[in-house]
Amino acid sequence: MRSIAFPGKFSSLDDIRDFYTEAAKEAELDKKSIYDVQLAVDEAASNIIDHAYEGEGKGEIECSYQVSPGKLEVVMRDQGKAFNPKTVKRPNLKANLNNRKQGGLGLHFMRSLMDSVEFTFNGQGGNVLRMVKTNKEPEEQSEQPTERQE
Amino acid sequence: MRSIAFPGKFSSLDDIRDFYTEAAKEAELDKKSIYDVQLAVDEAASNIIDHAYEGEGKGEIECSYQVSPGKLEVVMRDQGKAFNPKTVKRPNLKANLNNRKQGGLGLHFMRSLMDSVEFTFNGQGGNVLRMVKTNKEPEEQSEQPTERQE
Amino acid sequence: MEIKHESLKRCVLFTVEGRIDSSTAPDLQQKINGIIDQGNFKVVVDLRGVDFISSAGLWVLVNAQKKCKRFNRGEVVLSGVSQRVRDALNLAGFIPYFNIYDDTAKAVGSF
Amino acid sequence: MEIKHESLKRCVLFTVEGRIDSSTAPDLQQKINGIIDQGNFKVVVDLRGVDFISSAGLWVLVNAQKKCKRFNRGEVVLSGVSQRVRDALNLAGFIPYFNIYDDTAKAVGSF
Ligand SMILES: Nc1ncnc2c1ncn2[C@@H]1O[C@H](COP(=O)(O)OP(=O)(O)O)[C@@H](O)[C@H]1O
Ligand SMILES: Nc1ncnc2c1ncn2[C@@H]1O[C@H](COP(=O)(O)OP(=O)(O)O)[C@@H](O)[C@H]1O
Repeated sequence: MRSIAFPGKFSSLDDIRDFYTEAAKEAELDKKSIYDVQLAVDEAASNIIDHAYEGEGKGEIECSYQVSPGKLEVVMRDQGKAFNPKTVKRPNLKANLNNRKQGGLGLHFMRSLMDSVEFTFNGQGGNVLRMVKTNKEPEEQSEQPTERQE
Repeated sequence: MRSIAFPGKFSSLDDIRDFYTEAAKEAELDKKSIYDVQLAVDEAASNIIDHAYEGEGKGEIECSYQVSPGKLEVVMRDQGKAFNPKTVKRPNLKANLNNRKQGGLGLHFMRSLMDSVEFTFNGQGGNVLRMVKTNKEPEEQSEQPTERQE
Repeated sequence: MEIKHESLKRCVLFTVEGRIDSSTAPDLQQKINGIIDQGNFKVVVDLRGVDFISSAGLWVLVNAQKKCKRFNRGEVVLSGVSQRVRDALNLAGFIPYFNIYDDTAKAVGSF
Repeated sequence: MEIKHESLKRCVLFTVEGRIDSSTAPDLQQKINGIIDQGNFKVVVDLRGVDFISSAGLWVLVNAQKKCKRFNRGEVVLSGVSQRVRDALNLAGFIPYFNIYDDTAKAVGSF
Protein backbone atom coordinates (compact mmCIF):
# COMPACT_ATOMS: atom_id res chain seq x y z
CA MET A 1 0.00 0.00 0.00
CA ARG A 2 1.31 3.39 -1.05
CA SER A 3 -0.11 6.75 -0.08
CA ILE A 4 0.39 10.23 -1.55
CA ALA A 5 -1.28 13.52 -0.64
CA PHE A 6 -2.05 15.57 -3.75
CA PRO A 7 -2.93 19.27 -3.63
CA GLY A 8 -6.69 19.74 -4.03
CA LYS A 9 -6.44 21.37 -7.45
CA PHE A 10 -7.69 20.31 -10.85
CA SER A 11 -4.11 20.29 -12.09
CA SER A 12 -3.57 17.29 -9.76
CA LEU A 13 -6.08 15.17 -11.68
CA ASP A 14 -3.49 13.96 -14.19
CA ASP A 15 -1.22 12.79 -11.37
CA ILE A 16 -4.06 11.21 -9.40
CA ARG A 17 -5.18 9.25 -12.46
CA ASP A 18 -1.59 8.19 -13.11
CA PHE A 19 -1.11 7.13 -9.48
CA TYR A 20 -4.14 4.86 -9.63
CA THR A 21 -3.26 3.64 -13.12
CA GLU A 22 -0.04 2.23 -11.69
CA ALA A 23 -2.01 0.75 -8.79
CA ALA A 24 -4.50 -0.86 -11.19
CA LYS A 25 -1.66 -2.37 -13.20
CA GLU A 26 -0.11 -3.68 -9.98
CA ALA A 27 -3.50 -5.30 -9.28
CA GLU A 28 -3.36 -6.87 -12.76
CA LEU A 29 -6.64 -5.30 -13.77
CA ASP A 30 -7.56 -5.62 -17.43
CA LYS A 31 -7.34 -2.67 -19.82
CA LYS A 32 -11.00 -1.73 -19.67
CA SER A 33 -11.00 -1.91 -15.86
CA ILE A 34 -7.92 0.31 -15.67
CA TYR A 35 -9.72 2.97 -17.69
CA ASP A 36 -12.80 2.61 -15.47
CA VAL A 37 -10.57 3.26 -12.44
CA GLN A 38 -9.04 6.34 -14.12
CA LEU A 39 -12.46 7.78 -14.80
CA ALA A 40 -13.85 6.94 -11.34
CA VAL A 41 -10.92 8.47 -9.43
CA ASP A 42 -11.05 11.55 -11.65
CA GLU A 43 -14.73 12.04 -10.84
CA ALA A 44 -14.09 11.38 -7.14
CA ALA A 45 -11.22 13.85 -6.90
CA SER A 46 -13.16 16.46 -8.90
CA ASN A 47 -16.03 16.13 -6.42
CA ILE A 48 -13.72 16.53 -3.44
CA ILE A 49 -12.34 19.75 -4.90
CA ASP A 50 -15.73 21.06 -6.05
CA HIS A 51 -17.92 20.03 -3.13
CA ALA A 52 -15.92 18.94 -0.07
CA TYR A 53 -13.44 21.82 -0.33
CA GLU A 54 -15.74 24.05 -2.40
CA GLY A 55 -12.88 25.23 -4.58
CA GLU A 56 -9.28 24.71 -5.53
CA GLY A 57 -6.37 25.06 -3.12
CA LYS A 58 -8.33 24.50 0.07
CA GLY A 59 -6.84 21.19 1.17
CA GLU A 60 -5.27 17.94 0.14
CA ILE A 61 -6.55 14.72 -1.32
CA GLU A 62 -4.83 11.81 0.34
CA CYS A 63 -4.74 8.91 -2.06
CA SER A 64 -3.91 5.36 -1.10
CA TYR A 65 -4.76 1.87 -2.24
CA GLN A 66 -4.45 -1.82 -1.61
CA VAL A 67 -4.06 -4.53 -4.20
CA SER A 68 -4.52 -8.23 -4.48
CA PRO A 69 -4.44 -10.12 -7.81
CA GLY A 70 -7.42 -8.97 -9.88
CA LYS A 71 -8.61 -6.53 -7.19
CA LEU A 72 -7.89 -2.88 -6.42
CA GLU A 73 -9.14 -0.99 -3.39
CA VAL A 74 -8.97 2.79 -3.75
CA VAL A 75 -9.05 4.99 -0.66
CA MET A 76 -9.31 8.81 -0.93
CA ARG A 77 -9.44 11.06 2.13
CA ASP A 78 -10.18 14.74 2.45
CA GLN A 79 -10.65 17.20 5.30
CA GLY A 80 -13.55 19.01 3.67
CA LYS A 81 -17.27 19.28 4.36
CA ALA A 82 -18.95 16.15 5.64
CA PHE A 83 -20.78 14.34 2.85
CA ASN A 84 -23.71 11.99 3.01
CA PRO A 85 -24.39 10.58 -0.46
CA LYS A 86 -27.89 9.46 0.61
CA THR A 87 -29.00 13.08 0.34
CA VAL A 88 -28.10 13.17 -3.34
CA LYS A 89 -30.80 12.23 -5.80
CA ARG A 90 -30.04 10.23 -8.90
CA PRO A 91 -29.84 11.99 -12.24
CA ASN A 92 -32.60 11.41 -14.78
CA LEU A 93 -30.62 9.95 -17.64
CA LYS A 94 -33.65 9.77 -19.90
CA ALA A 95 -34.65 13.42 -19.72
CA ASN A 96 -34.86 15.56 -22.84
CA LEU A 97 -31.75 17.49 -23.75
CA ASN A 98 -33.20 20.75 -22.50
CA ASN A 99 -34.11 19.26 -19.13
CA ARG A 100 -30.58 18.04 -18.46
CA LYS A 101 -28.88 20.46 -16.09
CA GLN A 102 -25.15 20.31 -15.51
CA GLY A 103 -24.08 18.20 -12.54
CA GLY A 104 -25.16 15.02 -10.91
CA LEU A 105 -23.14 12.60 -13.03
CA GLY A 106 -20.03 12.12 -10.89
CA LEU A 107 -21.50 9.75 -8.32
CA HIS A 108 -23.43 7.90 -11.00
CA PHE A 109 -20.19 7.35 -12.95
CA MET A 110 -18.30 6.18 -9.86
CA ARG A 111 -21.04 3.72 -8.91
CA SER A 112 -21.38 2.42 -12.45
CA LEU A 113 -17.67 2.01 -13.05
CA MET A 114 -16.62 0.49 -9.73
CA ASP A 115 -17.85 -2.62 -7.94
CA SER A 116 -18.49 -0.70 -4.73
CA VAL A 117 -18.40 2.93 -3.59
CA GLU A 118 -18.57 3.77 0.09
CA PHE A 119 -18.37 7.12 1.88
CA THR A 120 -17.71 7.52 5.61
CA PHE A 121 -17.29 10.68 7.62
CA ASN A 122 -15.47 10.28 10.90
CA GLY A 123 -15.35 13.54 12.76
CA GLN A 124 -11.74 14.76 12.85
CA GLY A 125 -10.65 12.31 10.20
CA GLY A 126 -12.73 13.98 7.50
CA ASN A 127 -14.31 12.09 4.61
CA VAL A 128 -13.10 8.69 3.54
CA LEU A 129 -14.07 7.28 0.16
CA ARG A 130 -13.48 3.58 -0.50
CA MET A 131 -13.98 2.18 -4.00
CA VAL A 132 -13.24 -1.37 -5.12
CA LYS A 133 -12.66 -2.62 -8.65
CA THR A 134 -12.20 -6.27 -9.58
CA ASN A 135 -11.61 -7.89 -12.93
CA LYS A 136 -14.77 -9.31 -14.43
CA GLU A 137 -14.97 -13.11 -14.65
CA PRO A 138 -13.98 -13.95 -18.21
CA GLU A 139 -17.42 -14.56 -19.68
CA GLU A 140 -16.13 -16.09 -22.90
CA GLN A 141 -15.06 -19.17 -20.96
CA SER A 142 -18.51 -19.90 -19.57
CA GLU A 143 -19.42 -21.94 -22.65
CA GLN A 144 -16.65 -24.43 -21.96
CA PRO A 145 -17.70 -27.19 -19.57
CA THR A 146 -15.99 -26.74 -16.21
CA GLU A 147 -13.93 -29.61 -14.95
CA ARG A 148 -15.61 -31.52 -12.15
CA GLN A 149 -14.01 -33.17 -9.19
CA GLU A 150 -15.22 -36.70 -8.63
CA MET B 1 19.39 -8.59 -69.17
CA ARG B 2 16.01 -10.28 -68.93
CA SER B 3 13.26 -10.21 -71.50
CA ILE B 4 9.55 -11.03 -71.24
CA ALA B 5 6.79 -10.67 -73.85
CA PHE B 6 3.58 -9.44 -72.28
CA PRO B 7 0.20 -9.61 -74.03
CA GLY B 8 -0.74 -6.20 -75.42
CA LYS B 9 -3.62 -5.68 -73.01
CA PHE B 10 -4.21 -3.10 -70.31
CA SER B 11 -4.37 -5.89 -67.77
CA SER B 12 -0.65 -6.43 -68.47
CA LEU B 13 0.23 -2.96 -67.17
CA ASP B 14 0.52 -4.12 -63.57
CA ASP B 15 2.96 -6.84 -64.58
CA ILE B 16 4.95 -4.56 -66.86
CA ARG B 17 5.34 -1.99 -64.08
CA ASP B 18 6.37 -4.74 -61.67
CA PHE B 19 8.87 -6.16 -64.16
CA TYR B 20 10.60 -2.79 -64.51
CA THR B 21 10.32 -2.07 -60.79
CA GLU B 22 12.49 -5.13 -60.17
CA ALA B 23 14.85 -3.95 -62.89
CA ALA B 24 15.07 -0.48 -61.36
CA LYS B 25 15.86 -1.99 -57.97
CA GLU B 26 18.51 -4.14 -59.59
CA ALA B 27 19.98 -0.92 -61.03
CA GLU B 28 19.94 0.55 -57.49
CA LEU B 29 17.78 3.47 -58.56
CA ASP B 30 16.45 5.65 -55.76
CA LYS B 31 12.80 5.51 -54.68
CA LYS B 32 11.66 8.53 -56.66
CA SER B 33 13.44 7.26 -59.80
CA ILE B 34 11.80 3.86 -59.42
CA TYR B 35 8.38 5.51 -59.39
CA ASP B 36 9.34 7.61 -62.42
CA VAL B 37 10.23 4.40 -64.27
CA GLN B 38 6.91 2.80 -63.29
CA LEU B 39 4.99 5.76 -64.64
CA ALA B 40 7.07 6.04 -67.84
CA VAL B 41 6.78 2.34 -68.75
CA ASP B 42 3.04 2.45 -68.01
CA GLU B 43 2.61 5.38 -70.40
CA ALA B 44 4.81 3.69 -73.02
CA ALA B 45 2.95 0.38 -72.87
CA SER B 46 -0.42 2.14 -72.91
CA ASN B 47 0.64 3.98 -76.06
CA ILE B 48 1.75 0.77 -77.73
CA ILE B 49 -1.63 -0.81 -77.06
CA ASP B 50 -3.63 2.32 -77.96
CA HIS B 51 -1.68 3.55 -80.97
CA ALA B 52 0.77 0.99 -82.32
CA TYR B 53 -1.70 -1.91 -82.06
CA GLU B 54 -4.81 0.31 -82.06
CA GLY B 55 -6.51 -1.82 -79.46
CA GLU B 56 -6.10 -4.62 -76.96
CA GLY B 57 -5.12 -8.17 -77.88
CA LYS B 58 -3.47 -7.36 -81.22
CA GLY B 59 0.12 -8.23 -80.33
CA GLU B 60 2.76 -8.46 -77.71
CA ILE B 61 4.94 -5.98 -75.90
CA GLU B 62 8.41 -7.36 -75.56
CA CYS B 63 10.03 -5.90 -72.52
CA SER B 64 13.73 -6.07 -71.75
CA TYR B 65 16.31 -4.03 -69.93
CA GLN B 66 19.94 -3.58 -69.07
CA VAL B 67 21.33 -2.35 -65.80
CA SER B 68 24.54 -0.90 -64.46
CA PRO B 69 24.84 0.67 -61.00
CA GLY B 70 22.65 3.77 -60.90
CA LYS B 71 21.45 3.30 -64.49
CA LEU B 72 18.56 1.46 -66.09
CA GLU B 73 18.01 1.05 -69.81
CA VAL B 74 14.47 0.07 -70.73
CA VAL B 75 13.74 -1.49 -74.12
CA MET B 76 10.19 -2.14 -75.32
CA ARG B 77 9.42 -3.63 -78.71
CA ASP B 78 6.16 -4.01 -80.60
CA GLN B 79 5.11 -5.20 -84.03
CA GLY B 80 2.50 -2.49 -84.52
CA LYS B 81 2.20 0.57 -86.73
CA ALA B 82 5.41 2.44 -87.43
CA PHE B 83 5.67 5.49 -85.23
CA ASN B 84 7.58 8.69 -85.77
CA PRO B 85 7.36 10.86 -82.65
CA LYS B 86 8.46 13.93 -84.63
CA THR B 87 4.98 14.10 -86.13
CA VAL B 88 3.45 14.55 -82.68
CA LYS B 89 3.02 18.07 -81.40
CA ARG B 90 3.61 18.97 -77.80
CA PRO B 91 0.63 19.48 -75.54
CA ASN B 92 -0.19 23.02 -74.37
CA LEU B 93 0.14 22.59 -70.64
CA LYS B 94 -0.94 26.15 -69.93
CA ALA B 95 -4.26 26.05 -71.76
CA ASN B 96 -7.53 26.78 -69.99
CA LEU B 97 -9.33 23.79 -68.58
CA ASN B 98 -11.89 23.83 -71.36
CA ASN B 99 -9.23 23.86 -74.04
CA ARG B 100 -7.50 20.78 -72.72
CA LYS B 101 -8.52 17.79 -74.81
CA GLN B 102 -7.81 14.25 -73.70
CA GLY B 103 -4.55 12.80 -75.01
CA GLY B 104 -1.10 14.05 -75.74
CA LEU B 105 0.39 13.57 -72.28
CA GLY B 106 2.00 10.15 -72.60
CA LEU B 107 5.07 11.18 -74.57
CA HIS B 108 5.44 14.33 -72.48
CA PHE B 109 5.43 12.22 -69.30
CA MET B 110 7.95 9.74 -70.70
CA ARG B 111 10.31 12.51 -71.80
CA SER B 112 9.99 14.37 -68.49
CA LEU B 113 10.45 11.32 -66.30
CA MET B 114 13.31 9.62 -68.12
CA ASP B 115 16.75 10.92 -69.08
CA SER B 116 16.31 9.90 -72.70
CA VAL B 117 13.52 8.50 -74.86
CA GLU B 118 14.28 7.18 -78.33
CA PHE B 119 12.02 5.51 -80.91
CA THR B 120 13.29 3.53 -83.87
CA PHE B 121 11.33 1.63 -86.50
CA ASN B 122 13.25 -1.03 -88.32
CA GLY B 123 11.12 -2.65 -90.98
CA GLN B 124 10.42 -6.24 -89.98
CA GLY B 125 11.53 -5.68 -86.42
CA GLY B 126 8.73 -3.28 -85.62
CA ASN B 127 9.06 -0.35 -83.22
CA VAL B 128 11.81 -0.20 -80.63
CA LEU B 129 11.57 2.19 -77.71
CA ARG B 130 14.69 2.82 -75.63
CA MET B 131 14.43 4.83 -72.43
CA VAL B 132 17.24 5.45 -69.95
CA LYS B 133 16.95 6.45 -66.31
CA THR B 134 19.90 7.29 -64.07
CA ASN B 135 20.02 8.33 -60.45
CA LYS B 136 20.37 12.07 -60.04
CA GLU B 137 23.66 13.30 -58.63
CA PRO B 138 23.02 13.86 -54.92
CA GLU B 139 22.59 17.64 -54.99
CA GLU B 140 22.74 18.03 -51.22
CA GLN B 141 26.43 17.28 -51.36
CA SER B 142 27.23 20.09 -53.76
CA GLU B 143 27.65 22.55 -50.88
CA GLN B 144 30.52 20.55 -49.47
CA PRO B 145 33.86 21.47 -51.01
CA THR B 146 35.06 18.67 -53.25
CA GLU B 147 38.42 17.17 -52.48
CA ARG B 148 41.08 18.26 -54.89
CA GLN B 149 43.95 16.28 -56.17
CA GLU B 150 47.24 18.18 -55.91
CA MET C 1 -5.43 19.12 -24.28
CA GLU C 2 -5.10 20.81 -27.64
CA ILE C 3 -7.96 22.48 -29.49
CA LYS C 4 -7.99 23.61 -33.10
CA HIS C 5 -10.88 25.02 -35.05
CA GLU C 6 -11.45 25.77 -38.69
CA SER C 7 -14.32 27.68 -40.27
CA LEU C 8 -15.67 25.75 -43.21
CA LYS C 9 -18.41 26.82 -45.62
CA ARG C 10 -21.34 25.42 -43.65
CA CYS C 11 -19.92 24.63 -40.23
CA VAL C 12 -17.03 25.04 -37.85
CA LEU C 13 -14.80 22.03 -37.31
CA PHE C 14 -13.19 21.58 -33.90
CA THR C 15 -10.39 19.09 -33.45
CA VAL C 16 -9.63 18.17 -29.85
CA GLU C 17 -6.67 16.16 -28.63
CA GLY C 18 -5.64 14.86 -25.23
CA ARG C 19 -7.49 14.70 -21.94
CA ILE C 20 -10.73 16.51 -21.24
CA ASP C 21 -11.14 16.63 -17.47
CA SER C 22 -12.17 19.29 -14.91
CA SER C 23 -8.82 20.93 -15.45
CA THR C 24 -9.11 21.36 -19.22
CA ALA C 25 -12.89 21.40 -19.78
CA PRO C 26 -13.25 25.14 -18.98
CA ASP C 27 -10.82 25.97 -21.78
CA LEU C 28 -12.76 23.81 -24.25
CA GLN C 29 -16.06 25.31 -23.11
CA GLN C 30 -14.73 28.83 -23.56
CA LYS C 31 -13.37 28.12 -27.05
CA ILE C 32 -16.51 26.38 -28.28
CA ASN C 33 -18.88 28.90 -26.74
CA GLY C 34 -16.83 31.74 -28.15
CA ILE C 35 -17.37 30.41 -31.66
CA ILE C 36 -21.05 29.60 -31.12
CA ASP C 37 -21.70 33.05 -29.69
CA GLN C 38 -20.37 34.55 -32.90
CA GLY C 39 -23.36 32.96 -34.63
CA ASN C 40 -21.89 29.60 -35.68
CA PHE C 41 -24.48 27.03 -34.73
CA LYS C 42 -23.33 24.22 -36.98
CA VAL C 43 -20.42 22.56 -35.29
CA VAL C 44 -18.44 19.36 -35.81
CA VAL C 45 -16.30 18.17 -32.91
CA ASP C 46 -13.66 15.66 -33.98
CA LEU C 47 -12.73 13.68 -30.87
CA ARG C 48 -10.36 11.23 -32.54
CA GLY C 49 -7.43 12.41 -30.47
CA VAL C 50 -9.24 12.39 -27.12
CA ASP C 51 -7.94 9.63 -24.86
CA PHE C 52 -9.79 10.64 -21.69
CA ILE C 53 -13.08 12.40 -21.06
CA SER C 54 -14.80 12.89 -17.71
CA SER C 55 -18.33 14.11 -17.00
CA ALA C 56 -16.93 17.65 -16.93
CA GLY C 57 -15.91 17.22 -20.57
CA LEU C 58 -19.20 15.63 -21.55
CA TRP C 59 -21.11 18.59 -20.14
CA VAL C 60 -19.16 20.93 -22.40
CA LEU C 61 -20.48 19.00 -25.38
CA VAL C 62 -24.05 18.91 -24.05
CA ASN C 63 -24.07 22.60 -23.15
CA ALA C 64 -22.82 23.41 -26.64
CA GLN C 65 -25.51 21.17 -28.10
CA LYS C 66 -28.22 23.01 -26.16
CA LYS C 67 -27.02 26.36 -27.44
CA CYS C 68 -26.81 25.17 -31.04
CA LYS C 69 -30.15 23.39 -31.13
CA ARG C 70 -32.02 26.40 -29.71
CA PHE C 71 -34.45 27.88 -32.22
CA ASN C 72 -33.54 24.99 -34.50
CA ARG C 73 -30.62 26.99 -35.70
CA GLY C 74 -28.02 24.27 -35.77
CA GLU C 75 -26.46 21.27 -34.15
CA VAL C 76 -23.27 19.85 -32.73
CA VAL C 77 -22.26 16.58 -34.38
CA LEU C 78 -19.44 14.34 -33.26
CA SER C 79 -16.84 12.31 -35.11
CA GLY C 80 -13.87 10.16 -34.18
CA VAL C 81 -15.70 8.85 -31.12
CA SER C 82 -13.58 6.08 -29.58
CA GLN C 83 -15.07 3.23 -27.58
CA ARG C 84 -14.06 4.97 -24.35
CA VAL C 85 -15.75 8.22 -25.28
CA ARG C 86 -18.80 6.34 -26.50
CA ASP C 87 -19.02 4.39 -23.22
CA ALA C 88 -18.87 7.64 -21.25
CA LEU C 89 -21.53 9.31 -23.44
CA ASN C 90 -23.66 6.23 -22.96
CA LEU C 91 -23.21 6.15 -19.19
CA ALA C 92 -24.32 9.78 -19.04
CA GLY C 93 -27.36 9.11 -21.21
CA PHE C 94 -26.02 11.56 -23.79
CA ILE C 95 -25.98 9.32 -26.87
CA PRO C 96 -29.50 10.37 -28.00
CA TYR C 97 -28.51 14.03 -28.07
CA PHE C 98 -25.86 13.68 -30.76
CA ASN C 99 -25.47 12.55 -34.32
CA ILE C 100 -22.23 10.62 -34.32
CA TYR C 101 -20.26 10.00 -37.53
CA ASP C 102 -17.43 7.54 -38.07
CA ASP C 103 -15.75 9.92 -40.37
CA THR C 104 -15.09 13.62 -39.92
CA ALA C 105 -15.65 14.20 -43.65
CA LYS C 106 -19.12 12.70 -43.32
CA ALA C 107 -19.83 14.78 -40.22
CA VAL C 108 -18.90 17.95 -42.11
CA GLY C 109 -20.92 16.67 -45.07
CA SER C 110 -24.05 16.44 -42.89
CA PHE C 111 -24.43 20.24 -42.92
CA MET D 1 -8.56 -0.19 -57.68
CA GLU D 2 -11.47 0.23 -55.31
CA ILE D 3 -14.03 3.03 -55.55
CA LYS D 4 -16.55 4.02 -52.93
CA HIS D 5 -18.92 6.92 -52.98
CA GLU D 6 -21.18 8.51 -50.41
CA SER D 7 -23.83 11.16 -50.96
CA LEU D 8 -23.46 13.91 -48.38
CA LYS D 9 -25.70 16.93 -47.89
CA ARG D 10 -23.89 19.25 -50.30
CA CYS D 11 -21.59 17.00 -52.27
CA VAL D 12 -20.69 13.45 -53.21
CA LEU D 13 -17.54 12.02 -51.67
CA PHE D 14 -15.56 9.50 -53.73
CA THR D 15 -12.85 7.46 -52.07
CA VAL D 16 -10.44 5.76 -54.45
CA GLU D 17 -7.83 3.20 -53.54
CA GLY D 18 -5.13 1.42 -55.48
CA ARG D 19 -3.78 1.98 -58.97
CA ILE D 20 -5.42 4.21 -61.56
CA ASP D 21 -4.00 3.24 -64.93
CA SER D 22 -5.40 2.61 -68.43
CA SER D 23 -6.81 -0.64 -67.15
CA THR D 24 -8.80 0.81 -64.25
CA ALA D 25 -9.42 4.41 -65.37
CA PRO D 26 -12.49 3.51 -67.50
CA ASP D 27 -14.18 2.06 -64.41
CA LEU D 28 -13.47 5.22 -62.41
CA GLN D 29 -14.66 7.42 -65.25
CA GLN D 30 -17.90 5.47 -65.54
CA LYS D 31 -18.61 5.64 -61.80
CA ILE D 32 -17.83 9.34 -61.47
CA ASN D 33 -19.69 10.30 -64.63
CA GLY D 34 -22.67 8.22 -63.57
CA ILE D 35 -22.98 10.26 -60.39
CA ILE D 36 -22.37 13.60 -62.11
CA ASP D 37 -24.94 12.80 -64.79
CA GLN D 38 -27.52 12.35 -62.03
CA GLY D 39 -27.10 16.04 -61.28
CA ASN D 40 -24.37 15.94 -58.64
CA PHE D 41 -21.88 18.61 -59.65
CA LYS D 42 -20.17 19.05 -56.29
CA VAL D 43 -17.69 16.27 -55.92
CA VAL D 44 -14.84 15.47 -53.54
CA VAL D 45 -12.35 12.84 -54.66
CA ASP D 46 -10.28 11.47 -51.78
CA LEU D 47 -7.10 10.05 -53.34
CA ARG D 48 -5.36 9.13 -50.08
CA GLY D 49 -5.30 5.45 -51.00
CA VAL D 50 -4.04 5.93 -54.56
CA ASP D 51 -0.48 4.67 -54.96
CA PHE D 52 -0.24 5.01 -58.73
CA ILE D 53 -1.87 7.30 -61.27
CA SER D 54 -1.06 7.58 -64.97
CA SER D 55 -2.19 10.21 -67.44
CA ALA D 56 -5.24 8.03 -68.15
CA GLY D 57 -6.27 8.47 -64.52
CA LEU D 58 -5.56 12.17 -64.52
CA TRP D 59 -7.81 12.67 -67.52
CA VAL D 60 -10.69 11.09 -65.64
CA LEU D 61 -10.33 13.81 -63.02
CA VAL D 62 -10.03 16.58 -65.59
CA ASN D 63 -12.97 15.35 -67.64
CA ALA D 64 -15.06 15.23 -64.46
CA GLN D 65 -13.92 18.74 -63.60
CA LYS D 66 -15.00 20.04 -67.00
CA LYS D 67 -18.46 18.55 -66.58
CA CYS D 68 -18.88 19.90 -63.05
CA LYS D 69 -17.63 23.40 -63.76
CA ARG D 70 -19.92 23.81 -66.77
CA PHE D 71 -22.55 26.51 -66.22
CA ASN D 72 -20.80 27.23 -62.92
CA ARG D 73 -22.83 24.48 -61.38
CA GLY D 74 -20.16 22.86 -59.29
CA GLU D 75 -16.64 21.65 -58.97
CA VAL D 76 -14.44 18.63 -58.32
CA VAL D 77 -12.09 19.15 -55.38
CA LEU D 78 -9.33 16.77 -54.36
CA SER D 79 -8.02 15.58 -51.01
CA GLY D 80 -5.43 13.12 -49.79
CA VAL D 81 -3.11 14.05 -52.68
CA SER D 82 0.22 12.31 -52.12
CA GLN D 83 3.49 13.69 -53.43
CA ARG D 84 3.37 11.21 -56.32
CA VAL D 85 -0.11 12.24 -57.36
CA ARG D 86 0.79 15.91 -56.98
CA ASP D 87 3.90 15.45 -59.15
CA ALA D 88 1.81 13.81 -61.86
CA LEU D 89 -0.86 16.55 -61.73
CA ASN D 90 1.92 19.09 -61.96
CA LEU D 91 3.62 17.39 -64.90
CA ALA D 92 0.29 17.42 -66.75
CA GLY D 93 -0.29 21.10 -65.97
CA PHE D 94 -3.47 20.15 -64.09
CA ILE D 95 -2.73 21.75 -60.70
CA PRO D 96 -4.49 25.06 -61.60
CA TYR D 97 -7.73 23.25 -62.41
CA PHE D 98 -8.30 21.88 -58.91
CA ASN D 99 -8.74 23.05 -55.37
CA ILE D 100 -6.68 20.59 -53.34
CA TYR D 101 -7.29 20.10 -49.61
CA ASP D 102 -5.03 18.35 -47.12
CA ASP D 103 -7.99 17.03 -45.30
CA THR D 104 -11.08 15.33 -46.68
CA ALA D 105 -13.21 16.99 -44.00
CA LYS D 106 -12.05 20.39 -45.21
CA ALA D 107 -12.69 19.42 -48.82
CA VAL D 108 -16.26 18.43 -47.95
CA GLY D 109 -16.54 21.60 -45.88
CA SER D 110 -15.72 23.74 -48.93
CA PHE D 111 -19.19 23.13 -50.38
N1 LIG E 1 -17.07 14.56 -2.03
C1 LIG E 1 -18.17 15.28 -1.85
N2 LIG E 1 -18.27 16.09 -0.78
C2 LIG E 1 -19.37 16.82 -0.60
N3 LIG E 1 -20.42 16.81 -1.44
C3 LIG E 1 -20.41 16.03 -2.50
C4 LIG E 1 -19.28 15.22 -2.76
N4 LIG E 1 -19.54 14.55 -3.89
C5 LIG E 1 -20.77 14.91 -4.30
N5 LIG E 1 -21.31 15.80 -3.49
C6 LIG E 1 -22.67 16.39 -3.61
O1 LIG E 1 -23.44 15.53 -4.42
C7 LIG E 1 -23.92 16.21 -5.57
C8 LIG E 1 -23.88 15.27 -6.76
O2 LIG E 1 -22.55 14.96 -7.06
P1 LIG E 1 -22.13 14.35 -8.44
O3 LIG E 1 -23.04 13.22 -8.76
O4 LIG E 1 -20.70 14.04 -8.41
O5 LIG E 1 -22.39 15.48 -9.51
P2 LIG E 1 -21.66 16.87 -9.72
O6 LIG E 1 -20.48 16.91 -8.84
O7 LIG E 1 -21.31 16.86 -11.16
O8 LIG E 1 -22.72 17.86 -9.37
C9 LIG E 1 -23.04 17.39 -5.73
O9 LIG E 1 -23.69 18.46 -6.36
C10 LIG E 1 -22.69 17.73 -4.28
O10 LIG E 1 -23.72 18.49 -3.70
N1 LIG F 1 3.80 3.81 -79.61
C1 LIG F 1 3.11 4.57 -80.50
N2 LIG F 1 2.82 4.08 -81.70
C2 LIG F 1 2.14 4.80 -82.58
N3 LIG F 1 1.70 6.07 -82.34
C3 LIG F 1 1.95 6.60 -81.16
C4 LIG F 1 2.68 5.89 -80.18
N4 LIG F 1 2.77 6.69 -79.08
C5 LIG F 1 2.15 7.84 -79.39
N5 LIG F 1 1.65 7.80 -80.63
C6 LIG F 1 0.95 8.92 -81.29
O1 LIG F 1 1.31 10.12 -80.65
C7 LIG F 1 0.16 10.78 -80.10
C8 LIG F 1 0.50 11.38 -78.76
O2 LIG F 1 0.79 10.37 -77.85
P1 LIG F 1 0.79 10.62 -76.32
O3 LIG F 1 1.59 11.85 -76.03
O4 LIG F 1 1.22 9.40 -75.63
O5 LIG F 1 -0.70 10.94 -75.90
P2 LIG F 1 -1.97 9.99 -75.91
O6 LIG F 1 -1.54 8.61 -76.15
O7 LIG F 1 -2.53 10.19 -74.56
O8 LIG F 1 -2.82 10.59 -77.00
C9 LIG F 1 -0.90 9.72 -80.03
O9 LIG F 1 -2.17 10.25 -80.14
C10 LIG F 1 -0.54 8.82 -81.20
O10 LIG F 1 -1.09 9.36 -82.39
